[in-house]
Amino acid sequence: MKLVTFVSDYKMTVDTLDRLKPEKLGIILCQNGVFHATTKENGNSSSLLNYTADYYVLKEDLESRGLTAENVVDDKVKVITFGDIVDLMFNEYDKTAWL
Amino acid sequence: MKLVTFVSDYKMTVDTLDRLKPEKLGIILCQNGVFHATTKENGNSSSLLNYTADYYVLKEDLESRGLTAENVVDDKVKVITFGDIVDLMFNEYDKTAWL
Amino acid sequence: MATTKLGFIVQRPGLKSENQKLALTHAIASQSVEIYLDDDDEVLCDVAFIGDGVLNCIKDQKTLENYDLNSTESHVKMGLLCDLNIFVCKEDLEKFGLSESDIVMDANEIGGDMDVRVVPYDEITKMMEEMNHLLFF
Amino acid sequence: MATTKLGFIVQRPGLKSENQKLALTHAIASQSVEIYLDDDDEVLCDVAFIGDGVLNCIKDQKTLENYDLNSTESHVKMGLLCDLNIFVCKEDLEKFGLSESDIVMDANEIGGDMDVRVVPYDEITKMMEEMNHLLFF
Amino acid sequence: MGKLTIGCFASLVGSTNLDFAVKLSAAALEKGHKVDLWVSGNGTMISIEDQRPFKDYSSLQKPLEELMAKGLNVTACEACAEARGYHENNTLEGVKRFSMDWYLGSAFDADRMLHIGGE
Amino acid sequence: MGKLTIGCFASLVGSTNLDFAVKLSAAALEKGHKVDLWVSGNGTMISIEDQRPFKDYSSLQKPLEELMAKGLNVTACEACAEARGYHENNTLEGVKRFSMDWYLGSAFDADRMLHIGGE
Repeated sequence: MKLVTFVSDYKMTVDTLDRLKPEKLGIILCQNGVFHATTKENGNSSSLLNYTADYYVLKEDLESRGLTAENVVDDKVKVITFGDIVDLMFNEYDKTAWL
Repeated sequence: MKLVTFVSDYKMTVDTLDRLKPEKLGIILCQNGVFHATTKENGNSSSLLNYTADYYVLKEDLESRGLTAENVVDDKVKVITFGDIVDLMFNEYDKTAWL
Repeated sequence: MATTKLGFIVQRPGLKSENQKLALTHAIASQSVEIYLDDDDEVLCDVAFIGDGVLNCIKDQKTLENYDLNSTESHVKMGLLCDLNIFVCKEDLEKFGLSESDIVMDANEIGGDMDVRVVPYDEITKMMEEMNHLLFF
Repeated sequence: MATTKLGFIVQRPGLKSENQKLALTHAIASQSVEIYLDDDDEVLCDVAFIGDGVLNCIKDQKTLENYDLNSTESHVKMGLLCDLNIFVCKEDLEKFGLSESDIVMDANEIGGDMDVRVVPYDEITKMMEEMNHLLFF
Repeated sequence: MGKLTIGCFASLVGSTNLDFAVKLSAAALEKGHKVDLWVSGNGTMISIEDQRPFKDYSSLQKPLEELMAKGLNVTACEACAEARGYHENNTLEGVKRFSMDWYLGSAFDADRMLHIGGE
Repeated sequence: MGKLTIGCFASLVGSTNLDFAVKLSAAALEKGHKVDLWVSGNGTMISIEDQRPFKDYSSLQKPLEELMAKGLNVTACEACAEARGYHENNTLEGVKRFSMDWYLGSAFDADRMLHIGGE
């Protein structure tokens, strides 16, 4: 399956992402999940960026927290809008998971 | 200060307990926090039981999850009722923290 | 005749939020969905407990006695009575030192024929692959 | 004359829940609490951001533009305008690689005299000791 | 164009989960998709009329009304609503109330589904 | 005997946070303490009348009415309630509505306070 997952928390309470094995994995960082894209702790990027996946971060949720594309610490994370999410869901993936 | 803290989650999203340094610390495990008292992962007790503190677990919340005093893995955790919580708050501690 | 399959994945312990119980009540609602469908069309719901979610399955839950609330256990039994496939991840149960004797396994006393199926995570992955849509709780 | 001191400790990032913002609106309500008190009695509220809670203080929050919601930043400024003590944990800011230039530090543009105080965690501990009651968010 | 079914079980007015669901609905409608929005649990909060808009709380009544005018299909779980004291007579105009099977029925012919649970 | 002020900001009808607050109130009243219960945010859900009791959802209207008869003082945050469409005319009898300063006023002479936030 082609699965796009939504990560909306900074501190995760589930380890489901470690165990999902789709043929194609997308990770959309939204709400407080955007901090995974922007925030290092003691100099280290979030371990959430270590999966083999296509990464996206929601522009509106970055901005609402005082952050912008410039704060994104890893080039592989693409800044997207709600409209882009719709296109990703319909064109690139067949299932979704809000974790 | 004499601080009694309430832990109501199994997976914690804050590390505040590591940093509180009251002269007397109580930890009341309630709601899903009761699993810290009863549940080992890969044979290991919850690290939440490692603080220097007086430990309590709420009877009603154990029972609601199919657990009893017999499932409590460490003798230092005392099974208590809501009435006991009131007495602890008024007689043994002066401040509270719901984490 | 068309069938849509929905996979309900419960990954958190319950009661603190009502979501875990709503997973079961929504899955059970597949029994009455035909009013919205054409003849012979159907929606099938599988339920899987993984991670900390398996803690929802511990038996003898006294939720009614303590909180005047139906237990998650009673909903699992209702799901079995409605012939839902209910999976519990074997590795996660083992991680917690739990066995089949600790969890709700059947709904015999209310006339259910199905049993809870304790399966390796790989089988849950397979279930997820087969579903049309996934709902994580 | 009696004074009761309340310590508001914000330990989680905001917006997902409204609790972090409610911490500030409740602390600010100390400005009007006298209607419930005798003359000269008062309630003083200190606010501290610790752990992931310091992320609430990043400046230039465009919450109004994106969600039609007042930002937490605007509430911090309102707190300063009301002369609340607002502390941000220095070690936690440093852990996130943030400095005073990244966070809201004053409310000059709305006429506030107070500044946010970036302090070592020990000072926040001292504040907690001095309070009559603590409220964790 | 496809059909998207969104279920929002999340709880907090003032959280951005319901906002997220509403904004995603708007974006999908804009692109010509059909959108069903199911609200269950505390998500049913957006189903009642006469919510007073303050900038300190997510205020979704107005955007919801605008999106319903553009074809958004909003249904609230009837039991979840009743348990909270939300009744037929104070339901926002245009919002439907059905039992949980409605959500499954909507999923039946949905091309994509996003279930926002997660608490 | 002392005074206990409980604030419950937590969200979910169906969660046990509100249940916890109500049960702790009951236990404290039983022991002769005075208890103020402040509900803010989604906690204001318990302030509206005519909640239908189902065993699948926390149903706190009846226990709350019984405890108010025994002296429990329940106040809901007015702004939080209004934002959700809960108005004076459908407030449960006996529940008061004030602005947030009421909570601080209650804390002023409380011997103990338990603030249930945590989300």
